[in-house]
Amino acid sequence: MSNSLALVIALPLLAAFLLQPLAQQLGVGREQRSVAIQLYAQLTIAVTLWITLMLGNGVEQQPLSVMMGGFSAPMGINLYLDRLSLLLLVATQLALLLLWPADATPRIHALMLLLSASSMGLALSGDLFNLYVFYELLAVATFGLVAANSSRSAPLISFRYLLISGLGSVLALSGIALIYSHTGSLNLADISATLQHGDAELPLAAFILILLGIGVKAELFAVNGWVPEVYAIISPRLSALLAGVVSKLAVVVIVRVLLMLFPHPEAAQVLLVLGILGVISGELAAWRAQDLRRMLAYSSIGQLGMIFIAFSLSLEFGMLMGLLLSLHHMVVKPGLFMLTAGKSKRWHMALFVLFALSLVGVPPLPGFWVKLSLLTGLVEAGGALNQLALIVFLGATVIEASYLFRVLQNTLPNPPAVDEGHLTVGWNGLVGVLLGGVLVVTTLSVDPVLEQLKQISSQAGDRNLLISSVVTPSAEQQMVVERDK
Amino acid sequence: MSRSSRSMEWTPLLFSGGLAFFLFALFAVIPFGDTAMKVGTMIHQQGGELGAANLVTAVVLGYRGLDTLGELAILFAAATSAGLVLSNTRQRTRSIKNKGLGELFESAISLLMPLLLLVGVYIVLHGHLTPGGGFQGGVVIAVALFLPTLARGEMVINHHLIQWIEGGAGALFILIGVAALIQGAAFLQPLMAAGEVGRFLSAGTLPVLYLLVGLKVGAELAALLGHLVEDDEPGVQQ
Amino acid sequence: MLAAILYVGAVSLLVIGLAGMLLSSHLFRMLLGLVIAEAGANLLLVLAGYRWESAAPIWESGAYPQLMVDPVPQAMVLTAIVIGVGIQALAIALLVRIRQQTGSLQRDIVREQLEQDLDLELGVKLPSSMHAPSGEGPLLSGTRGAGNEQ
Amino acid sequence: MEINTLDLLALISLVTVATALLVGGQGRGGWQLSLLYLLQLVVVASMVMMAGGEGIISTLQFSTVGESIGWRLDGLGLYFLLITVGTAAFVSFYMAGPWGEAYQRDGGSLRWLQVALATNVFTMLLLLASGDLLSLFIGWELASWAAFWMMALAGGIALKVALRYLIYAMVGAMMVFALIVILYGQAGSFGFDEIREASVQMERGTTILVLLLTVAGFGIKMGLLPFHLWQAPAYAETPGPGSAFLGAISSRLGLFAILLVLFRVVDGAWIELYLGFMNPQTLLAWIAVATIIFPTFTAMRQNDARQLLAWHGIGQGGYMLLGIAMMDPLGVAGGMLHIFNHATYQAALFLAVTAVIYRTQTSDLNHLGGLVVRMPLTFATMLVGIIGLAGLPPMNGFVSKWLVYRSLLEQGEVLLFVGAVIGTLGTILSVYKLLHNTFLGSLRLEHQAVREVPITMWMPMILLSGLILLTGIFPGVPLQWVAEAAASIGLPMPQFNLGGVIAEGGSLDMRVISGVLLSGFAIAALIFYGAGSSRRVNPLDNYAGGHFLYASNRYHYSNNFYAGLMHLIKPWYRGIFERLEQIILLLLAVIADLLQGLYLQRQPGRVALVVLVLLLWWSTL
Repeated sequence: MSNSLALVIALPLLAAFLLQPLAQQLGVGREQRSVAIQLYAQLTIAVTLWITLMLGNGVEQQPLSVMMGGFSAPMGINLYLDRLSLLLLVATQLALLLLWPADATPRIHALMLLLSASSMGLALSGDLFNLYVFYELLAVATFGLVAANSSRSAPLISFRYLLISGLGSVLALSGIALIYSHTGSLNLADISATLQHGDAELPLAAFILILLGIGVKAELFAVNGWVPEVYAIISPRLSALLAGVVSKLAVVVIVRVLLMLFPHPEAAQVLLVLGILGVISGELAAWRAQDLRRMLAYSSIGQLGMIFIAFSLSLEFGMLMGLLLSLHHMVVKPGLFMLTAGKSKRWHMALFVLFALSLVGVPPLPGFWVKLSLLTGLVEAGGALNQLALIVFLGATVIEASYLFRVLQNTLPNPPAVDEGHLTVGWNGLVGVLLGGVLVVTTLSVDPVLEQLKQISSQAGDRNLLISSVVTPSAEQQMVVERDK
Repeated sequence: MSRSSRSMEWTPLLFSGGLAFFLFALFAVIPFGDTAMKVGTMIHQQGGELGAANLVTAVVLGYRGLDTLGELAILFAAATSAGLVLSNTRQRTRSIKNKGLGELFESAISLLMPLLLLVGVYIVLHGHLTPGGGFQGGVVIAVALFLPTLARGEMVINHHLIQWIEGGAGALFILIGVAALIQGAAFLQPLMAAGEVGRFLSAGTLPVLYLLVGLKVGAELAALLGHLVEDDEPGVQQ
Repeated sequence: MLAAILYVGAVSLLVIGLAGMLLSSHLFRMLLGLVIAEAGANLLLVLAGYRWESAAPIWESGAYPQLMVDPVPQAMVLTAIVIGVGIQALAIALLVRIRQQTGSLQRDIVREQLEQDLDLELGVKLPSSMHAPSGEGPLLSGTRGAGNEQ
Repeated sequence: MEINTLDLLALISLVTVATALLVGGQGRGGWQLSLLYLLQLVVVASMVMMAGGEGIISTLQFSTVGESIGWRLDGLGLYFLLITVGTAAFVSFYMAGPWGEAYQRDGGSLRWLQVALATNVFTMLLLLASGDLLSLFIGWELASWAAFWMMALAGGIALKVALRYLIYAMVGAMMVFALIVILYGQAGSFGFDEIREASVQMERGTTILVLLLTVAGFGIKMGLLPFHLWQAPAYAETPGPGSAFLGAISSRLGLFAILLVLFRVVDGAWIELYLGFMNPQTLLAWIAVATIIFPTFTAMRQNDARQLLAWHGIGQGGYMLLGIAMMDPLGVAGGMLHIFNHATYQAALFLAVTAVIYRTQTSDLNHLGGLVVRMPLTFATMLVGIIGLAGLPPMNGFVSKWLVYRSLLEQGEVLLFVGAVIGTLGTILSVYKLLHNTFLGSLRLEHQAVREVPITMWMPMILLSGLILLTGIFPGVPLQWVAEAAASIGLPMPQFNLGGVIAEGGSLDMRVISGVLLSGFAIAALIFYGAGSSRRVNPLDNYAGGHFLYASNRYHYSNNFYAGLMHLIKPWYRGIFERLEQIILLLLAVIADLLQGLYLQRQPGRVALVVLVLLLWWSTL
């Protein structure tokens, strides 16, 4: 039963492999074929959603660790489903269902399916190298989706993205080599158990390498040069997906790696410094941006910087705050991106203002409660770094308000380069309204949501729980015995 | 490029030097040739659990089968993306303009091609026994398929067929994994008896998987090369 | 000694590739830099699995060798290489397309083209410089027109 | 559940918002709104009658993210609330009639203006009735954004200046945010009493920080120097009567919050703190004087009636703070009373200017004149208003300013006194410019057909004028409310009666002063009319320097008023604050462009490499 978790990754891959041959067999007219393929792809995602929900029932008490190929923990690859990955998985699947591109060629549908599979793999995988593989799959699928854009500059932008990403994977690979040499293992839980004691220098350097590698997708400072260009040309839906969901997956991977492998204060400091740099550079660049798309792109860099800052705080508190900020951003940013499509209408503006207000943190919207908890927590924690983080947060909020509301001056911009047809503009708006609805509902139920998230983050921040639920004690002992022989 | 931007080039050089220094300093700490081989030792101890004479194959297809699946997906994604990029606004001139490499090469290649195919298939099929396997063999197969295109300057690549091969091989790989699932085992768990290590017919489903990998890699690479050749028309500019 | 040579080689490959990537002004050479750097990283990965005086991890004469190198990094490198190949092929496809469009692969030329294209597509008024952006900061200008005379 | 008057008030306020949404757009139909405001006023008045003690605690209490949020209205909030609701009643009545119809004809949306007004009132209620720091901040943010909405409604230039306001307001709000989390860190709670208890042991540094954040954060909204630049343009561009509302009360919220935090939330020990060069009290007083002088003289330079008034609004805020900063009975009474007085005459003046714009389509002081013969009621309102603003008897502005001066002299603060007097001088000069250029002199040809405004517009103006005069003669009534407010934050109050204040050094009885003054006027009028030597002539029937004047060359020089004085001031006034703002923004823009440059690199990997090497270096240290 629990083994079928693998299907969450395998099914989209299967669907992607079979999509093109099947599309060729479909003899019907072009339009009907397109609809049929989209239905096929979305149905696949819906099935994975169903499987996820079915398996997610029991993880509240005990996280689920599923071994691929039936091998025991450090030897094989494991998928790890706790409340955090369940949340991410469901969010990803819902986002995919909502933001699936319409009226696309079979190839784009196939790439989207690959993107889905890799996103789910990133959310689930409990193996360092396996994470790298899914990460690369995500990257390649994204290159294709970016390059497929009809914009004239699409291939070059995709190529530049590929170079940065390639640089990142070289670094990540070296980091993995370091870790493997040091521990002889790739399983996150196993490495975690090994690294708990011992010196910090080598793991810290490996963390820096892996951080900059995976940080490319997470829009981490110094490896996020691709962000403004890419978001400038891709369709609002894809922007929403990449900025809203995929970047958060990468963040969570980083945090997992950070928490589980490198529980050193220095590692958190690296995250903090890069986060602060990201906030400052992203927000100020957004302030000076000349068009809405790139403004939102830069602003997304800034907000991810804030998320990094939040995660870098003390384990329990930082986990919760980072999670809160991430989820908030996950709702608001796609909403904003969706509104960049189509001609601006009065209700577009109203919705834009709603999202912007929440992002700035105006009570009683959820953004306010997030900021309030974060800031009170920072003050309670004390310390120079936390005070710096507090100042950065407050300053960034002012700049955010400045550029977000500047948009009202010019009203919303011209239609984007990709014209998604008459029907789908309505759909984009609908998604915007839906996200706005989520925001309003959350406003009305702040407390229960917060309670849930507290439990999720406390489970996700528990290293011992991870180790005990992945590496069974018996296997560990058995191994020690055998090694002694 | 202006003079001033030239003069800025020392920064990357300087920092590359720094990076080299730090990386070397880091790796110098690691005891070379005596690293902590934890998982490797465990696999060694498990011995012929999977029945593959080549333990690397056991790792690639067994212990780390999901990686291999992901890697097939990456190749697939790359081929799909490349097709997307190159077919995007291409003028529909599928014929290739170059005149071929001449009689000598054509004859040589028509001799070479079956041999190459044979070698490729051999490498793929003996992946569980000897160094080599699906990837390596797949590349050889792709080259074999691609050489005539280069030599004769005409299309022999049937994209329709290749799509079926790449899609079908990948799908079968997953389906074998799912078959294990249906039997109540884990996803991608090797099926069938391991058999006697070292025999051609051993290691359960691993050779089958490797065959599929070989087919898929061969098809993907052939498709990629095909796309590139078809589109290599310098004259086409907007 | 051998360790030093091997590590120096691998690290050098990696860094030479990166430096080449950053220094060259031709897109194809930038890609080549990436390829070289990847080779370096792969080499580092393989070296992580090397054991002194060991054999290949292959069944020979009825048993696996007593001392054998780590098969896991080898499998990982296999995967990494194939991933690299896929990415490189895609990159070349992109380069072909870029060349078709702009007629050049010189970094600075295509970059300028890119900036112009983007500004055009996103409706940024073209002769605008960074010092007089169209989306001017609300604080930076316009307040004088409101009769706030000095 | 029992509903008390505070809940009732909130409910009516919400109903007003909803009603504005429904019927706000219909010109005359909007009178229902005025009724609702009147109803609110009645409730507030009844609360004022029964005020005292702990205040009224709302039955509505939340508990979110582990913190409880509650509302409580005491004397201080009630005083401000009375002014808010009263002004809103006048303003909405003014808007609902022909003015609203004209506004809609010009493409404005009366409905949204009414909704914005009602929302402003509601959010201010939330702020004024805040029962803890959390509800204070929530109310503060909401009120700030509601004000932004009202300012930005007109679009165009109004939106531009509103965005400028927004940035200032956000800077302020973030300082306030920092303030409340710091206080929370001290007490572990947002409750006023808990924080007051904890603040007794606050360290010196923390106390200074809290003071700084309070004065700067809330002071931005109040337009304290040097954060005043946003206010005048923003208020001046707010559509029509909206500017009257904002000008009368919105920026006073800053003062409310400063009072609340410094005297109610934080322990009073900060008064004795020595900052190295002066104590906080003196510093506040000097900031207040600077806030009086600079904006007042800027007001004098304005050629737009609304800008002129709006700049004065900033300057008058200085008097309020100055009085309160003295912290003696007379000063507190004067400063607090000035809030009410200022609201009345500022609203009257803005309404009068709006009336002029309604008829002439302009508020440019260089293109008006002689309207007194066409719009006598508006003229009367403005006359009463400027007398109040200038602080001359018998209008209410005199009382409050007298109290402040009196307090300054008693405390021996001669320099502050001189500063305040300079400010008053500038006020008198500039309000005369306003009156003269609008109503006196010869009527312009294009304004020959102008008529008095309709009754829905002049009635609120005349009522306000009456209020200004009445509270000028009988300041005891508002002083009663001030006393309640001062008592609720523990500030001292002098003895007072209906006619004024009873103080040791000399009492003030406005009944006597007004009596003397009015009898003087009566005697002058008797002489004027009784002598019967006056003759009515056409304003054009005139000559100068031997030349007869025609309609084309006017004997009314309004252009470039006070040119000589301006020439004198000019070397002293170079717009340093404007420059400062520009410099800061330019610096920020340069930094921003540099940082954006990181993302626009031809080879983006460079940044990554540099950061990587630096991090590796740091990690191996």
